[in-house]
Amino acid sequence: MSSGGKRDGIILLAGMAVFALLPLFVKNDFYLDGFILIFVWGAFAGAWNIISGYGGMVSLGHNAFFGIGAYTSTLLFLRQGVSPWIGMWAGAAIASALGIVLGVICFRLRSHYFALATLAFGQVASIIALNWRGLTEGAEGLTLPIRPGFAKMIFATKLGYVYMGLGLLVAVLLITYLIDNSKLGYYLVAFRENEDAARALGVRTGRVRLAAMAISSALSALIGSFYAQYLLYIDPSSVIRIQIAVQVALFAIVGGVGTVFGPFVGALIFIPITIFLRARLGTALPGLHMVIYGGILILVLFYMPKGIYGMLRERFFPSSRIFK
Amino acid sequence: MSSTLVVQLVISGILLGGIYALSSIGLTLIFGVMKIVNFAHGEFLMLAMYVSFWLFHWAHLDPYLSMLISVPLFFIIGILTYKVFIKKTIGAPILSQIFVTVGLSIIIENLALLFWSADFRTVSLSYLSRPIILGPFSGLGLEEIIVNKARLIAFILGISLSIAFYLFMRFSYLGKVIRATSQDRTTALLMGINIDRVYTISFAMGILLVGIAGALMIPIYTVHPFVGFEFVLIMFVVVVLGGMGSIVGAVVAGLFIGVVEVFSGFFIGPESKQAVYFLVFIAVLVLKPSGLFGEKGEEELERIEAIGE
Amino acid sequence: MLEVRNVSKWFGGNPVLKDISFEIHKGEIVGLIGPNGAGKTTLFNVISGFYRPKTGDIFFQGENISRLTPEDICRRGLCRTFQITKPFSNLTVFKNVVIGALSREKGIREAENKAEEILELVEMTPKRDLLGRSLTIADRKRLEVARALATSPDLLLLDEVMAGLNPNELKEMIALVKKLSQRGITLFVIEHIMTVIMGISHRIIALDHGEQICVGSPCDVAEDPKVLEAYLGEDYVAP
Amino acid sequence: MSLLKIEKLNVFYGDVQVLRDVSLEVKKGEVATIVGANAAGKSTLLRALSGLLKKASGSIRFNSEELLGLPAFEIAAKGLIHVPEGRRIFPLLTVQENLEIGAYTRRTEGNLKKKLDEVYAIFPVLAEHKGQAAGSLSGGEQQMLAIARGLMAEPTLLMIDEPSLGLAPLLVAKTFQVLERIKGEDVTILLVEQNVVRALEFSDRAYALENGRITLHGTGLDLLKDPYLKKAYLGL
Amino acid sequence: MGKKQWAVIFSIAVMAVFFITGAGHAAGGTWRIGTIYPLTGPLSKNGVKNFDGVKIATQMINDAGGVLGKKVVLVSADAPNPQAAASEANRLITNEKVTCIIGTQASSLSLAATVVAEKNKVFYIETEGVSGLITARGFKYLFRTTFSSGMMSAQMVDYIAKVVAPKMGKKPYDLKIAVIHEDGGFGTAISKGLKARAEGLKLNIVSDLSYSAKATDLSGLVLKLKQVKPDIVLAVQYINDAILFHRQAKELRLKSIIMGTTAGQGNPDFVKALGKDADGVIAFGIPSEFSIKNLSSQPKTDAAEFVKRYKDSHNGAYPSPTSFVGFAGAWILYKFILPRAKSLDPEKLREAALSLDVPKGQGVLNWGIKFAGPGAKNAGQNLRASAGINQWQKGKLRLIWPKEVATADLIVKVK
Repeated sequence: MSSGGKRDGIILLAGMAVFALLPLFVKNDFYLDGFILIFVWGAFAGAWNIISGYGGMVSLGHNAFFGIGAYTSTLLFLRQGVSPWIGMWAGAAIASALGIVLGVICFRLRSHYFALATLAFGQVASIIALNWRGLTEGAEGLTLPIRPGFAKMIFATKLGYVYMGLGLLVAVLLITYLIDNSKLGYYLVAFRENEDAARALGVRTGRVRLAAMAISSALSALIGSFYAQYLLYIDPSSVIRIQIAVQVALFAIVGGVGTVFGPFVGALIFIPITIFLRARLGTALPGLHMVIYGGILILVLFYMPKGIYGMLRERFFPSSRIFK
Repeated sequence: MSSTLVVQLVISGILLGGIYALSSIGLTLIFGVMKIVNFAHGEFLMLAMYVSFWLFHWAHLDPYLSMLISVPLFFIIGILTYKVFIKKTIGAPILSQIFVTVGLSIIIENLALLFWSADFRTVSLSYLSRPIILGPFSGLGLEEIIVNKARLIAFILGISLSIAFYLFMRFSYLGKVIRATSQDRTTALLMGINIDRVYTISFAMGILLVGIAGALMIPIYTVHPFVGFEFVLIMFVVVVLGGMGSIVGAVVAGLFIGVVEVFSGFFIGPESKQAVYFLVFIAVLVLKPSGLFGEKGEEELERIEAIGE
Repeated sequence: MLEVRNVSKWFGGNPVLKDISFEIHKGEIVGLIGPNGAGKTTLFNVISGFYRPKTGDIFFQGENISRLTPEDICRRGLCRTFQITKPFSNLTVFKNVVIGALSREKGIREAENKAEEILELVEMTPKRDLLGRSLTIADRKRLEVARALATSPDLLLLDEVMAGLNPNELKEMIALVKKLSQRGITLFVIEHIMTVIMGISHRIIALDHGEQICVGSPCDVAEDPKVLEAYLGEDYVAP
Repeated sequence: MSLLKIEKLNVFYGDVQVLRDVSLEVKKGEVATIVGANAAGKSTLLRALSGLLKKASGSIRFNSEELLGLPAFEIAAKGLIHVPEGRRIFPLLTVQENLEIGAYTRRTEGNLKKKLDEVYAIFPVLAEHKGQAAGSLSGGEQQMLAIARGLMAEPTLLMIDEPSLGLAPLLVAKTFQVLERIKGEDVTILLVEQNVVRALEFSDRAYALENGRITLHGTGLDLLKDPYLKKAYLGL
Repeated sequence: MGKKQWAVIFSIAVMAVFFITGAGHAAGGTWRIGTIYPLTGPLSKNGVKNFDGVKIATQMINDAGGVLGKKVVLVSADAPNPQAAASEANRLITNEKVTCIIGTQASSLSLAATVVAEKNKVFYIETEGVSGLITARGFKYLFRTTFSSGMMSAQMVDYIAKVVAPKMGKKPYDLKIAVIHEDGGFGTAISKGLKARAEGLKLNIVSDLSYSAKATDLSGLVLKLKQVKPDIVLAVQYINDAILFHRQAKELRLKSIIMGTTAGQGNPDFVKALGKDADGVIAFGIPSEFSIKNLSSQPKTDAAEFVKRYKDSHNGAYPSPTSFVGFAGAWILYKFILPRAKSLDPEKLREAALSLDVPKGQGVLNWGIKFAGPGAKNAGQNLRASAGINQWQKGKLRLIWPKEVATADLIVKVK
């Protein structure tokens, strides 16, 4: 362990304690809602980061996986009475199967082409969700009854959602951390950095990215399921629209792609800004908050290509085993 | 099913395809020369439609004449956009390239919302309101065929513009310089070509082309801040199918997608026509990454360069 | 150990390898020489699976590998380095080597131990935390070798690992190559610097314009008129 | 007086130093050659001279004018033309279009035609294929095209990187014939070549580059006779 | 880390602090009422107009001295998508301490925002979202002032059977009726109601097609319709696609009577785009301008005042139907519910709302007010809101039904 190991461990524990305990003292539902959104989007951005950051394959179709998760668990619950705790795994399974299919078809494509293909994939998913009315009710959407119950993953208070969201976030961070320290992670990065060299060293390129895609899409679906339980109402525009794919990438980029904590930091910084910008400017000058939002994105891309977390890490924790 | 109907479907499809081709040439030029996918291209189209709309609204300027103003205006907008935003992304990692233009599209879209509200605005020209009726051609067993004037004008001007542009790229010295730069920028630099200037001009021309498209489209479509998004995905499809960077390819692919869209709207159902062309799009990307109509694919060129290294 | 049988390879309409056949035996150091553009690197690419031969077959330890992918060939014990070095630029030297080791080792811990060992062997331990992109040419070459070594190869293809080194670095690299040979690794080496290649190889294969013009001991090859002509031009008269 | 005078040139690729304190000069009308093993830094030197590599220190004076720090296209406009290694023709442009692009810095209507005629006279094989896509030419023809394209710019100094690379002996001989023909007059040539004997016999001045440093210099024949060179590069 | 990087971080931090600390509360002595509308994003086209209606109603009530002597202050929020709707509802309730919210215009936003309100027991007025789902959930604090999709579609189909068919000289079940709709929440909900009612009346639906409102071409759809030659096309569309559809339908000579909704065909922009071709097109939904003249006295004055103020603030433009319902929703709150409840306590507001019993024509527009009670299938629905039927005649949108407030008669020209 590097010399700063102890210090880093303490910082991490302190950070975790803040996020675990702070919600207990926040009595304001609006702020708790902010926590939930940060956790959900942080986790989702982390899931996206596995294939797009570590794997270097920029996906603009993750809205499809998110939506599949939301729809699968909700439909299983509404139609078959299956608890979302089980339904979410069904969603994850479907999403990862689709992710693998998408990977098999599209991984041979390079950079822009892959991004465009996934964009089209996300669009097709959203068109299906709109038009397969027998299954999804189309644009009318599906409403979950507000009858709190642990088995239904519907909590009476926000705190339940906060901790469930935190749990998902921690799970994603942990999985990312483990990937970062595993064969898979090494291979993904090797592949991203130089494909020929990786192959010459025996990295089975196809499998590596497929595995990352499967994990990434399954996690996205799990988060989608949880999000549906939180919104209690889903329709294609709320869980599968293309802006979701753009937004999740945006959080990861602002935080720092290809790092364990970057995507979460991106959500942590950007969600409050979004919420407050919208609250302060949304009605007086409609559109201005989105202009600022787009401006921040471009500034970060120009001046901090490694993202905010990526840059801070290089400055303060260059060889930390914890802050990856 | 009558043959009249088939002919009518084909004509509608080709006219629609003309619009798609027209709006996509600028995008394919920008990609071909600097290998950047401009996700904000739809928003520039939206701006162009607004410019023609406001000129019509305030100065009663015919949209077709408003091109005289749009052309220089969008050329300048193109130059400024290149200098401020695009230049920094040349050679940057793929993520920055994509998301700088995504950020730009968010900004433009919402500036339009801020200044012009979400209202839908249209231009109606009385001389376009009656369609052209062809036929009936009793000899061919065809009844009347109906052709929309505004779409026909957009189609004719669009196709002529594409041809003119193609000839420009093929035969003018500047066109040759642009093509040379797109094939090998390092060597172009060694020939004394100022790459930055070529990029500036190419980007500005791409934006200028979409400026013209906006003027031709305002008599057909309503304009609102989100109209760009309705077109940009189709533009991507057209540009990829045409073989990214190929002008001829974009025109052929535009027509192809127009016909596919109208036919699938008729035979499969209007709700799924988008899904149809997205699936065609993915299939082509995977099976023939150089595009259906590309002469030589982008991917192939990259490989040539790699071997040359 | 390695047998190349009647291999040819074309690019577009041009042949770049024509009917190449040779064998490499266990424990040998075999040199591959020829002027620039003779097809040496192409031959390496064909053997290591990056290109498929147009005709002919390649056998490694009795198995036909001419249709296998590079990753599978590597896992069978045949690894190569690149002439234009391809470090994982944003990773440390150590991680670069760990990635190589992972193809044979079970877990990260084992691979890390292996990597430490290899770095010691190639004398790069002090540079373990430098990023791939910040290395000098000599270190990049060394890293190429280290990474390839980490895959525990039986046969190692070295593509110009000595080019661009200064005399001191050259000496170290030669020592390293000899050390590897002593450890039982069979070596197939592309090299431009004649003194070096002549000095270390047991046998030499010479290519020119995709054709195998000569195979033999270093002395035989150096005397061969075809080789002299290929290198020095047709009207060069041997002194 | 020197047409090109380089003093204490240091060049970096990223953090890596490739050239160290390189000093050399080329006089008007000469042929100068740089020899050296692969990766010794020969191509790097040419790339630095033509402004492709920005991380450099020292001095490059061409016609007494400092070039270091100028963008590549301005250097080309001053008449210092680089024919890159591996030919790097524009594969999808026709032969004639390639040549026209070559004249970029000197293009005027009349001039373009005149230069084309001149170049076609030197390279009749290019005139035969002028409407054909350059990518479809054979390797030797492509090399001719690359040199011809360089000549279109009316260079004061023509830098040619490995012109005989990958060419059959007959074509190598032909290439040198062409170089023989264009040298002198107004064109000074700086050659990087692996075909050491040929190149040195042909040069007025030669430098040996080893691991980023100049280790030998003199006339071409001096170098050819130098036992150190033979040992290092010919293994004899 | 360079100076530029620090500058970016610093400016983001400053902005964050500025916005987080900036949330303030207005002084007491006012009625603080939250609003949630989509003011940005693709839904904003109608959201802004709906909100305009609310804003003008607020102005009017304040200029008239407020409610019970206290002025109304709006605390407004922007909800471009369902996620934002839920989040903004949370903000209004917990940060701004609002106990009464007016919103949300689009059904999908309403479904997301009202869940939050209901959980927090906050009184919620829905002014335009028509989806049947909104009131089907048995929420206690949710009240929809406008008609539901079911009510509207039923009226639409009944009108065809009772009025249009005889006028065309046909028996209702001889008519060939086609339904087309955009595939968003609005189109899906209304078209579902239409089909259900038509089936109930044994009408002949010959075609049922949906498409994306973002479509750039509808010629395939028109030609498909042309093949089945319907007498009537029921088109549930937004303005953008309505214009496209009508232009292409006219060009390709679709000879059916087209009946749309006020969200599409009833929009003032519709006539701007189509000119004379708009004539004869029927738009169901919110009653248009001429209802005012025949309204009973108070609603008439109110509506006339509203129209005047709207025109003054919008360059003389006539309010679009969606602004009318925005106005109506806020007006019901200000004039009927709040004065009875005398407090913004949700329980009191709720009691007041449930106790209202205003006969038709006496409330606002030509509506009455009577909310369905708890336990009803559509709890919280204003049962006395009614859709109107308008028709473009000589460039004006005239009201042709309900009869008692109509300003013109239906004109059927069979082409």
